[in-house]
Amino acid sequence: MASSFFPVLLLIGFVAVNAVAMIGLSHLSLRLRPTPEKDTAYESGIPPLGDARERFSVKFYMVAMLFIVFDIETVFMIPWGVAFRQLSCTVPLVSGVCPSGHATLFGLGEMLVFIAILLAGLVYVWKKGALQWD
Amino acid sequence: MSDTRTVEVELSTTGLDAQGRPTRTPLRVGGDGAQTIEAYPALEPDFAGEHMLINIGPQHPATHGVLRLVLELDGETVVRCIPHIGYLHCGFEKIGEYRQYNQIVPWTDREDYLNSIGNNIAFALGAERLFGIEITERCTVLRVIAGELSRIISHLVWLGTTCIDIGAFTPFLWSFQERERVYDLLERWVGARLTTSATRVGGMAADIPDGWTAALDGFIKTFPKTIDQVDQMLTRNAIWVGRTVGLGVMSAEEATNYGLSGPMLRASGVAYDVRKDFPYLGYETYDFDVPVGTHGDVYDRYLVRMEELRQSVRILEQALARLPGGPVNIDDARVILPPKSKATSEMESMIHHFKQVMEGPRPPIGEAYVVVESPKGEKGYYMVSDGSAKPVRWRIRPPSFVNLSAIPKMVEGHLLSDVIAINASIDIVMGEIDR
Amino acid sequence: MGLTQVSYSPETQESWVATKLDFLVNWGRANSLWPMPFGTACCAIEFMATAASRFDLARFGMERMSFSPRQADVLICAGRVPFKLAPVIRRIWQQMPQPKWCISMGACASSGGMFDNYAVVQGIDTIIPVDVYVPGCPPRPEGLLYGIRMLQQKVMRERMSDTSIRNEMEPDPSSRLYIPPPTIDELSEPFGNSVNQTRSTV
Amino acid sequence: MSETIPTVYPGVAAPSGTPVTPRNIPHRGGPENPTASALAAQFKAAVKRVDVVWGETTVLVDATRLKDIVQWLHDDPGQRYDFLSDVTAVEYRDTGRPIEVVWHLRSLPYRRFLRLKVELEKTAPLAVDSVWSIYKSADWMERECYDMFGITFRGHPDLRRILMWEQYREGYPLRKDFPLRGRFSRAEQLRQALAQNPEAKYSMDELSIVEAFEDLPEDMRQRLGRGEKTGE
Repeated sequence: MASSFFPVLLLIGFVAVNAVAMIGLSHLSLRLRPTPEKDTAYESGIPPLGDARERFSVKFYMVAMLFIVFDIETVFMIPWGVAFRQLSCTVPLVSGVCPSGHATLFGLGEMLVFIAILLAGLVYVWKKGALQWD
Repeated sequence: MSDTRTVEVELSTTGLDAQGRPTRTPLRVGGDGAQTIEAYPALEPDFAGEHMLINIGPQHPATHGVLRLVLELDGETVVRCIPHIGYLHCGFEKIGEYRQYNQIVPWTDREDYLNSIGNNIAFALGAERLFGIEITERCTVLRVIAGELSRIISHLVWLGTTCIDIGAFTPFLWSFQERERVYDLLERWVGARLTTSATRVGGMAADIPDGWTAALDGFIKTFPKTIDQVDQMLTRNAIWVGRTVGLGVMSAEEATNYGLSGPMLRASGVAYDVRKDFPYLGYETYDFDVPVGTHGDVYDRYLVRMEELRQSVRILEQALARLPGGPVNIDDARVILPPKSKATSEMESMIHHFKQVMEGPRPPIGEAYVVVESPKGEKGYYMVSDGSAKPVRWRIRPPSFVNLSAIPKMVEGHLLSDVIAINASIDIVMGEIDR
Repeated sequence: MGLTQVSYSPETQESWVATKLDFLVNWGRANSLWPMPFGTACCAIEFMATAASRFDLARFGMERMSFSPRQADVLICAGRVPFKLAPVIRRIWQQMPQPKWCISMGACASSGGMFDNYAVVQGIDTIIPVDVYVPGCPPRPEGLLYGIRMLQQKVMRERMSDTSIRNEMEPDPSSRLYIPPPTIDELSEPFGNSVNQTRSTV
Repeated sequence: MSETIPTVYPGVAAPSGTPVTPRNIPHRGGPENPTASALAAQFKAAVKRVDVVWGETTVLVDATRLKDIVQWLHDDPGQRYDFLSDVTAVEYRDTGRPIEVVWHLRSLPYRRFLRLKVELEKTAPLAVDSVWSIYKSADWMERECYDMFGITFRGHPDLRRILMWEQYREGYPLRKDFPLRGRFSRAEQLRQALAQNPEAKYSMDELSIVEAFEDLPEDMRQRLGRGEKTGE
């Protein structure tokens, strides 16, 4: 069981090294030549006016929150999908396949409950008018 | 009940800042002076965000040239649009007063560089009206052919760039491939792809080479297939319809009052086409119809322009069928260069040749304003002459300049991404707008 | 090290490793120049025709048009530049990170062309340093491709050790111009037939 | 404003018969546009001269009555000139002759074209009534006429330069006394173009939108305080 973690560690190591190398190398070989105009924001060739840190209306924030909620929902579906066969099989799998006669719908039912809960959340949000854009 | 109320308040500051605007100071009740303050609207929670000012500036992929739109945005909807133009103002009209008539022809190419040969024809018609001369039959039909070819390539650039703005890249390659075939035709006729300078006062720069009509016939046969492909791809495309229907609507009265012309006016329901209402070059003898939209939104403008492409092909077929023989230039030596063979052999032609080249033709005193249906709208040159070889005033009536002046009205209230679609639908050319 | 002369002469006494490294870097840069099409007028249409499928610009690695100066390598000024646009093109040039080059496409960008009047800058080299001038009005797509090839050869000959070519130019604070005014006047002098075409009556 | 006119279909009210390409038009004295006689009847003294040059009817009118004439032409059911094609000005080479301001009007239903002219003496300040309240298309055209000739249009909502930048010092380019290459040397023109202060890129109401007074440097705020116009 422990040996199966080696590829994951390898992957994490490679990603870390890659990230550090890219930023580090470009930082080493780069030679900054700042000028006043180069540091100002690019706005199609015209000096910008007013700053971009304005107060946005709240509807943008609400949509972002709703997106995160329903995005995580799909993230949870992935491990469920991987283990779906084991879940819906009362006896341990035989070479990856559930022996006939033992398959139940437990896995599916479990996920439907999960989705139903989030669906209730969606209906609530819908009726509350958070999705109402203008 | 008026919403102002009197509250005894002791203010630490004068309440107005240097610019004379109320400063938001904390209200502390009590003290002597009674001060009247309007009830701040901010008493209930204020969710509206502040407005943001962004520049869709001179250097921007979607402004089709160096137009600058300053947009006041509330979130994503455009509250106000302030266009700034003049970034490509090159003093065309001033130079026109320092050039002879045949020297102005190259200027007309560079002004609306998508419809260059169409502008040459508009200028030639205006100048011939000013000189009071009639052109030959063959030259009339050749100019009709050139005008319609110019309308096709101008609409193709509009099609390509609008599709890129709204997200479809392939029609750009298709339309530019068709443009290259028209470029080949123009290059064989006039020698230049884009800046054609094809007309002279009283005729054309050159007659069409032999085999040119066959090449044009080939183009006429195969071009409708491309239009059908683009039509099949876009007209009932959910994204395209979703992005263009109901945008920048202009009703018929508004469109006429704002002076829109061409596909912009016809998309709003006004069937004004210069070729039908103030005909020139014998357009009344050609059988073609004028597409008219109903809602005046971006989708209708798209449909009107696509239909105009097909009508232009129809006119080209009829013009090609009736192309008469005979000379292209009139033989009035006062105005146009005599043919080279005569100029080198006869003394009198040589004198005319010399006089034309050195001094240029001289119109009688007067003024003329001939209007042509350019792909952008009603294009005309208003020329005033005081008898000398250089015009007193060479005024260009720019259709996109007037069409663009309606953009604040069309854009306000829409989203930021719609601004790009509406701006593309006006089919602006900055060279013509800023002159 | 004798690097004071122009860095493009290949026979500088550099070590084998340096020249090979230069070759590698220049080869990478030359064949993936990201153009910033500063298209103003007719040359922009010819530039679009060059980028379209017949005269494919992608064959030279310049397919990726970057409309923001932050990712651009080459500023291709396609079209005439009026005085009202001069501060815009200068600001965009300054906002491009080094290494950067400039192609002045067309007669109007290179020398003001036929617009010898009150409104047009007589050549963008009075505003920004230009590497390659492409003549023509508008230049044929082949002409522009030849200009791009010339720029690529210029990039191939550069030496990384000579950093003078990568320094940012500072406009002189009193007149905000890069080039002293007498030089600008001399550069913008009318020439040829343009001299006697300033009479309004004849 | 006039009452809203129903959808305009060209030629609906025009005399029958499709229009044809005009051929061999006389230099002067061609067929006159019936509007000219109607104008003469309606505004007797205001219409100074009517002539037909190359087939186009040109009516020279008195500057003071111009606005009512254009309003009448726009509203009168018999005329219905609902399309303003162009507003421009013409300055002749002999300095004595006055500057002419020209309106090109078009009646879509009656398929008619009319050119109105007004003469402005160069000695008096060049000003004429704006027709923006009647035709919205006149907005930019009048701004361009002001930018190029210096003719102020009374009643125009926002008369600023439209083609040149706001602080353009050299004057009005299309005037005959303006040299072709401009008054200053090339280096001076370039220096002035590059030396514009940042706020010159924004009009006054854009600055007020963003309440950008605070982050403008001190010297710019004095310039704005002194009423120097900004914006292009």
